[in-house]
Amino acid sequence: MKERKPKNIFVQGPIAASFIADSIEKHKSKTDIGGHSIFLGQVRADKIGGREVSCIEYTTYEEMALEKMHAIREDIFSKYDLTCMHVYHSLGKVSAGEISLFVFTSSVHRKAAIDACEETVERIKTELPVWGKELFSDETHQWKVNQ
Amino acid sequence: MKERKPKNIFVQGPIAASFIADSIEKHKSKTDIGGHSIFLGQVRADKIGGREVSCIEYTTYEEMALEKMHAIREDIFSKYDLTCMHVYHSLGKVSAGEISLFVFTSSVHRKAAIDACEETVERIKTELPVWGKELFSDETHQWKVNQ
Amino acid sequence: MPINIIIFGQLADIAGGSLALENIADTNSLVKELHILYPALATAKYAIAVDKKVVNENTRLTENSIVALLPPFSGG
Amino acid sequence: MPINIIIFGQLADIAGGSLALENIADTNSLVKELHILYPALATAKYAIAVDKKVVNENTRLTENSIVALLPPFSGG
Repeated sequence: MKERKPKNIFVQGPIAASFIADSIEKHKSKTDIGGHSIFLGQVRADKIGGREVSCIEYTTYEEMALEKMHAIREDIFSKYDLTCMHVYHSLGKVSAGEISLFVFTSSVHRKAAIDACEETVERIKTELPVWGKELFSDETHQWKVNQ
Repeated sequence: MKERKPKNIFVQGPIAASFIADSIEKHKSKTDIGGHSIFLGQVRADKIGGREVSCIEYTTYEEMALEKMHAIREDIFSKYDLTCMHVYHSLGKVSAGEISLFVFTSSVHRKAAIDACEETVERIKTELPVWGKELFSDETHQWKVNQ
Repeated sequence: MPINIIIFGQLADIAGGSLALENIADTNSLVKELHILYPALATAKYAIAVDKKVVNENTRLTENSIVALLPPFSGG
Repeated sequence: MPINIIIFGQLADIAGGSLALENIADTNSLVKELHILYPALATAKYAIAVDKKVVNENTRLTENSIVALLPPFSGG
């Protein structure tokens, strides 16, 4: 069941709730799974000096990001007893309130899925060459800084 | 934004992927949220001595369970800086491959949502008076034991 | 006045979903009585809730007490 | 032969999305040259990737090297 071949993680624009539902639904036939852990990153309308973030525009160094994501996936699969893992990240503009990151891990017993999901999110945030440009409603911008 | 009034968590039968999508969608307007953490419990078709679990039938001591869930919710909100938390648990029959538990936490920064979700799941498993009866395809049964 | 007891999960397979017992002063007497009536309960693992709280020490019962027998939880 | 450099995020605001520089033997020389051409880069925080791997030590460059300037990542 383990999917370890490199695959694209990038989607243009926001990740729809219906897309997430479809991903969940596809696991119905995998009746060895007992727990799914999902992380969703949502764009915040942060207020900075009177301006409000209206959307984030994401860019990436795609070739490097996909190689890095493949390496992260290999590490996570070797560390945790996972049934499967799916990762999707937005490119282009994602408005405040919309989803830009979707990490989805599944395992027989819950602990592996939960720990793997959290670790994957942390690694994506620190290791994937992706940049968010926060666009304000007054058409100015600043570059996002990850915590 | 914090919802602390007691509420029902029980739904009859499996939790549909479309229900999960609707829950996610409803958070679009909460533009102070930066991260959502979701746990889904899925019924496994465990094989035990040649028999296979075809579904789990859940029962509860509802009044006690809702009081306990309310107490858990209060504890979690006082411990983590959450924007919101939603919990749904199935009652009645849920077939293998279907979802019986849906825990959904949201926060401004991801860590609170992730930690709160995991702790809530652990507490639900150990503290909520809910029982799962594993029904096999040959019409025999055994009572589920949580790890 | 009888004490009403509600019974859940696998324990209901042994003793039915509810019971009313007379002359039960506290939870220790309740357990003693139950194990006489249903010997299979003596080997079962369970907790007792009084008024929706699990009790770990001997607890006085009155006609208004809500008593429940709870096998190990297995939700999720 | 020129070394081609691709530039991402806020660094592209300073130096454009790509550059070709002649006579660059290694990443140390590259940094020196970049900071002369674009003084704002000298105060910017960034990493250098050669062939899609971040390099932390001085690294020899050839005409086939894929060089990229990467500001701090902020995905998710």
